[in-house]
Amino acid sequence: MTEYSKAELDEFAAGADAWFRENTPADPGFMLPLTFMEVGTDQQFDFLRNWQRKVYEAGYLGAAWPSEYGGGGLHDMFQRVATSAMRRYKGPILPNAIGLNWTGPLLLDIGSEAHKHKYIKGILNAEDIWCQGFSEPENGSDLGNAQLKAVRDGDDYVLNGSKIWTTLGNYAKYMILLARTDPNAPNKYAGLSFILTPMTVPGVETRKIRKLTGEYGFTQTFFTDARAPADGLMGAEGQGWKVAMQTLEYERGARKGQAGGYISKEVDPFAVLKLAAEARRDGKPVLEDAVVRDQLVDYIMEAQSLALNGQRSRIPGLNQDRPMGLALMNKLVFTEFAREVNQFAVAMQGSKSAYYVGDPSATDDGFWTRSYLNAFSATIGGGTTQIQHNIIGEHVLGLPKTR
Amino acid sequence: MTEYSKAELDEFAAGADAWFRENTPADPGFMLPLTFMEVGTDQQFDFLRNWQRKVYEAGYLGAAWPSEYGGGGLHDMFQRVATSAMRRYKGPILPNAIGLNWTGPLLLDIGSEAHKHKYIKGILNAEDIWCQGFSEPENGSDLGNAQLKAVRDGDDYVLNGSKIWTTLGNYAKYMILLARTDPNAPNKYAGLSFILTPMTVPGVETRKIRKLTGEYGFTQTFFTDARAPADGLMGAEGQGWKVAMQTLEYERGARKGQAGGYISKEVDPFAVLKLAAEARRDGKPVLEDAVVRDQLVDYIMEAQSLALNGQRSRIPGLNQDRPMGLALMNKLVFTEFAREVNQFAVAMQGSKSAYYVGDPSATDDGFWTRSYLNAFSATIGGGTTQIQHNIIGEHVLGLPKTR
Amino acid sequence: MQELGGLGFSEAQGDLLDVATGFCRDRSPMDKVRALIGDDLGFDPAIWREIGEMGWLAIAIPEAHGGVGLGIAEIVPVVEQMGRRMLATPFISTTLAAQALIIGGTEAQAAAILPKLCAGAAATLALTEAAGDWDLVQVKASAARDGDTLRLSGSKFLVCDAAAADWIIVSVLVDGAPSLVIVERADLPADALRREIVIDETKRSYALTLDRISVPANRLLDPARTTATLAHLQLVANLLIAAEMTGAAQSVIDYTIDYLMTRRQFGNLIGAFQAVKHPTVAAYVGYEKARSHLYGAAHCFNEQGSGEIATRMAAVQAERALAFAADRSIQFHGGFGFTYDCDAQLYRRRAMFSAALFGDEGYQKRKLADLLL
Amino acid sequence: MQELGGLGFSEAQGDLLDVATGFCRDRSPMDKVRALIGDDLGFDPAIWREIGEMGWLAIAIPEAHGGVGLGIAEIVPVVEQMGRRMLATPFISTTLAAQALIIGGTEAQAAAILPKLCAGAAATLALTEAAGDWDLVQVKASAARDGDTLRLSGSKFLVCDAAAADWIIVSVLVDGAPSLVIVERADLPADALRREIVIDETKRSYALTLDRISVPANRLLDPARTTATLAHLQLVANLLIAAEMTGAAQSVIDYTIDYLMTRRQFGNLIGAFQAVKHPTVAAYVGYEKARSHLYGAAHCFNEQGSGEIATRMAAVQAERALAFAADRSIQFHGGFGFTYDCDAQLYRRRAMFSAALFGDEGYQKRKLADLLL
Repeated sequence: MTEYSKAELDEFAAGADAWFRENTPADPGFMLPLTFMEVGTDQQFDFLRNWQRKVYEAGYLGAAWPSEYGGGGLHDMFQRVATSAMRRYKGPILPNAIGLNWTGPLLLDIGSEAHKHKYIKGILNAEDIWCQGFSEPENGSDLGNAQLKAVRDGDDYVLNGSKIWTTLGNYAKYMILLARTDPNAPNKYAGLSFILTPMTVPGVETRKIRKLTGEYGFTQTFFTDARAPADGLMGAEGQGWKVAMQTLEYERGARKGQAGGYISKEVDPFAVLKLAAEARRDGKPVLEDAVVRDQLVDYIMEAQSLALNGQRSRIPGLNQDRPMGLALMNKLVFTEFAREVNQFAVAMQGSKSAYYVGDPSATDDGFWTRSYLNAFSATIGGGTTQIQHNIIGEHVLGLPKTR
Repeated sequence: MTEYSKAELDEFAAGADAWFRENTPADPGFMLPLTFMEVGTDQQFDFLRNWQRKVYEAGYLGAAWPSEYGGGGLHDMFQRVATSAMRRYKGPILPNAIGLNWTGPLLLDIGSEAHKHKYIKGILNAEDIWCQGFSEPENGSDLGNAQLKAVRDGDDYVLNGSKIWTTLGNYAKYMILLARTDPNAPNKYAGLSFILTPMTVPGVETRKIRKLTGEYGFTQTFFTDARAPADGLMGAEGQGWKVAMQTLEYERGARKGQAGGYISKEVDPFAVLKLAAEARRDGKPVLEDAVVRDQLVDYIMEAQSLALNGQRSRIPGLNQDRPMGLALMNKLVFTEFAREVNQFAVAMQGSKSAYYVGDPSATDDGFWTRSYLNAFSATIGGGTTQIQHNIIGEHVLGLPKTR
Repeated sequence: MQELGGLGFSEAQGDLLDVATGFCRDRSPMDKVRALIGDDLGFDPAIWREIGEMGWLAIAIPEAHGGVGLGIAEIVPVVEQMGRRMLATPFISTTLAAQALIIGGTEAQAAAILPKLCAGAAATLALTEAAGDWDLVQVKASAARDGDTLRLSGSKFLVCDAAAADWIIVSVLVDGAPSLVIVERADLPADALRREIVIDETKRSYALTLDRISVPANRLLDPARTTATLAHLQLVANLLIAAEMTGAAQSVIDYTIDYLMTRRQFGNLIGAFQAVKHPTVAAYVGYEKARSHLYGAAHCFNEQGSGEIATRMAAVQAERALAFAADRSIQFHGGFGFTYDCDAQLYRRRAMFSAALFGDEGYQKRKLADLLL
Repeated sequence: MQELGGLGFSEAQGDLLDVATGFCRDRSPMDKVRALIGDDLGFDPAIWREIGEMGWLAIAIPEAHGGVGLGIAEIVPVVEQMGRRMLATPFISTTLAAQALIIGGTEAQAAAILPKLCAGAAATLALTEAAGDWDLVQVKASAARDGDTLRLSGSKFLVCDAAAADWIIVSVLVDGAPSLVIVERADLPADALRREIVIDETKRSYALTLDRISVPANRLLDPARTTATLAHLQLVANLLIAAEMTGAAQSVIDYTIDYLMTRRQFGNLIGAFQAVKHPTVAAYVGYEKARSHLYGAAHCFNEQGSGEIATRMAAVQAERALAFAADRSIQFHGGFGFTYDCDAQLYRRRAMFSAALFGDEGYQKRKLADLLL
């Protein structure tokens, strides 16, 4: 990373603060997604895509990525202060999550020159939306068992099979695909390859999947003799599992190099206070109920745990015994917290918790109930909470693998 | 079971009520065990043994066991009302637990005439204390892997090895022993036999084990060329696992036929009320704290769940879908409840929870803290809480075995 | 120390449980439940007619008014099985309206309406207001006397099955005091009812605008018994909703187990993994506790003190059991659990809706604390 | 919305953490911890001397009084490592007594005693009374003025390390107002101290009878600052006890993992079973949260408002983490866990004792509710 002076950083920080103060959009009048997994309508998508482009063009996204590919070429600290400013003014999320947080870092770490020139800028300006093709209908948690076939034919791979739970699948231009190139490999992992795959070629079809919220979200993607250029191969043939695992490390924050900004909102338990103050039981505000207050303290503490864990994870002197611990537990703690606090928020609404999105009597137009239901996308996707426990138990505590 | 008239039963019930009202002993001035696993001193043991004999001689123990072996020969309802009366007056526990609740029923179901004549009466009058020899130092949860050797020699089995966590081991006259008679059996289960073993013969030594409470409780039992008569074999050689599993079903209440009375006190959350009323925070009784009240409601509800589960388990019409469910979950629910409510009771004591048994400042002479620590004997012994979940999941819900 | 009730099971309960178990299973397979989600009325009138013909609506109505003269206890197994199969009907609403008339109605009102309810007519209650308070005496809607006429004003919410009901019993302030008044379907202006969008899509509830509704003064239930009636209704409602949730808890657990026995990951049925198996056991244990509390509450429902305690405990445990079992069912179904097609969401939504109507776990526990401590 | 503090880590904290980590590990292996259980004094005077020589007692004492002039934040890593290895010393007691003198003492008292504490003398506080209330201004013990003499009466409890202390700072009512007074070892009648039987056998605490103790009036700390001093002491005590519990939580988790990696059942290391693995992960996550709160609280300890909030959160999370980790450690050690020889019980007992001294989780959370909501 390039060197910098405190003065430069301070000036940059001041600029970022001013920019986000002025440019963070007001409430657009329709519900904005809390996470990139909740983008359900074109209206939401277009709004967020424009927002990401604006942030990038202002120089506050990818600030620490190499300038020759479209980044800002600055020290990582610059991006960090920009992200803080974005958070300070509660800006909307950035939609191109898979591009910014895992495809981008992966390409910069192990991609070819050609890859970097071709893809990085489109990731940053949201021109090229990326999606991830790991899970299959029969293999959700068991990624290593992926069966989608990729057969080499000239300069292409011919793809047949299906991927599921594809976030932004209906908007994506590219997919990072885990495919089986060798059905006869000595073990299931050795038969896998990792391919950068265009979504806009013949033979690729996406079908929207209806979520438990009643809305449409991610898709199932069907490949029928679809052709992906072989130069999209990451790592060698048969190294797909290794590349996929590296990708998941970016996703879990166990590897750095993300473009910056954020792809999901932090849960704010103080917002639940408002509900508790409004709802009434036996004529009194629920907030006066000592039991409710006690639970609110738990949630505020948990939010603070996440914030402090994040700050401590950047202090090597306080991470000597199990250096990866804080990074690897973040997904588990954050996603379960989101589920619980939204569930609690629903309960705060008294009889109004009977209502759902669209009813004039619904509190915050059903925001909390929908958020609770949506929260499962994160406790299930990206490695279920149960898988996260295995990962921490095995990779951090060194406990034996569960057979 | 013999027939009876309501009048007979009512008269018997009245007699039992009167007897327990008159004969239930007052506080002896030393702490009485809450469960048979907590008998730690000769003073406690002698007191409880006398109590059991008295109850038996009055006709309120083993009332439904066959009269030819020493039982009362009455319908099961008679024992049930006797036990209710014992509970009503909060009588001490009966110490010969393994005899009354599992060895006795086992002998009556599959024992020989000789076995019944030899053992049943001594079980009831507490003359012959029984202990259980299943667990071994290297095989706690994994009973099927028991390694203690039993080699047939003439009319005896010669025993070598060791058993551990033997409750009442230092008072027992007999042990129900799970031993390996065939080291070369096709599988680990087929090599096991179940033997009624005298504890008072040469080559049997017991060593007291110090509990986490600091007191001495159960023992480890060492067998060195000890001889057990071969006529003590239950079932055929190699059927030990089957017999042991049947024994555990009596222990878990999944099979009936117990002598009656009770071997552990019910947890009474209302007793915790007293603590909460006494302890003070910021000058106010803790009982006025809404959070504490909310927790107390949970514990009272849980105690009521246990009581109602017990009553419902005797109503076939309310147990049609999973008939064994209530019986098999009782141990799990009861033992975890005991641990939790005692832990909560400790927390109710404010700064006095720093004290332990023997300190003049200790609340109830440290009863609650000791009870919390002792509670682990039941969440660990007799199949740990984790094993209980497997049992319910596999035997009641039909879920696949965990490998 | 507060005396707690025991558990019993009457022969009538047993018979009704047997019949209801089969009937609800046969009439309400899940594909039918899902089909009715799109139906505006929300239930199948033919099945509702059958229920009337079987006399289930008459169970707890006095013989004097054409009923069977049994108690709430005998209704519990019926509602439990309806909840188990998510069989949608105005049964609970109608039963509550009948109870309002039995406890709080005049002889004339009871004689006029109860026989029709026995015969299969539907009715409901309108007690909830905008503040969303579960304390039923917190009433703002009112009825002004105008000679022999009562002119109603204000609004009611979460009026279940109102579109199917011939009678709606509404709580209003009359001369400043909470009162109950009978509104007939014919009294409703065209736009008085607005269907609400609720989290449980298998349920139907409506907002009711009282303005421009006038009824004769003899529609008032006995003013002297309003408070007692409202207290009674809250307990009956909580007991029946607990029954419905307990039945649903059993189903969602069975539904989850089916999946755990068919879905494979890492070469094993996922039910073999303790991380899935043990919480499923916990859900099952919670359900069995709920069922014990339910039938305990049914048994001692009419006893002073212990009846209310048992009922509130049953409501607490039923909500816990269903909410937890359904929440874990979504999780353990993995990606499929996150889809609308997975039934787990139906049960989770049911738990949220049920808890909202007459008091959730937290509310019941606060009441219990005052009753027990 | 209430502002919450952040987390920082000073160079001095880092250096002290490194040194303390090695020192406590070397000086306090578990066999030594167990050996000291049988020792009446309860700690090794030689190690206490070393600690004095290393200047740890001087860390937070002003340079004017012979100290290093750092803050409470720099003491935290030291106490954390002491707790991790269960290294028994009067370090916390002495630190608290020093804080009492720094915040509430007269210049003369500070000048007389603080340099000796820097040099390795021990002192302690006597604040707890029979009622067991954590509100330190609830004082019943008293001191009556008799000319230039104060005649003390009443009793104090849970006076930690009193037998080793040269000074005991006692809270008493003087003229009806809570005050702090310094009692010297020489002031104590022979039988003034009674060793208490406490759940944590590695700790030493005493009941102190104040009757027949008289001290000169100049032993009173500045009366104007009593309330502020007691408030400060409660926070410092909670922070240091949180540090001790957090360190202990780390150890008991490591201790459990060792067992899960060696014990086999059903042909597997028991650590491979999710029923054991996942709760162990939960314990570990709880510990890491506790450590984040601990160093967060250390960082902003002196800030108005956020300092108290962070300290109480650290105390809550540390108790939770240690109590849960130790409780599960007993359970997962199976039969061995139920024996006195298994170290799990030492940690569980530590959690109970630590929570009892200056306020348990429930107490802290009630304070937090008022601070946050």
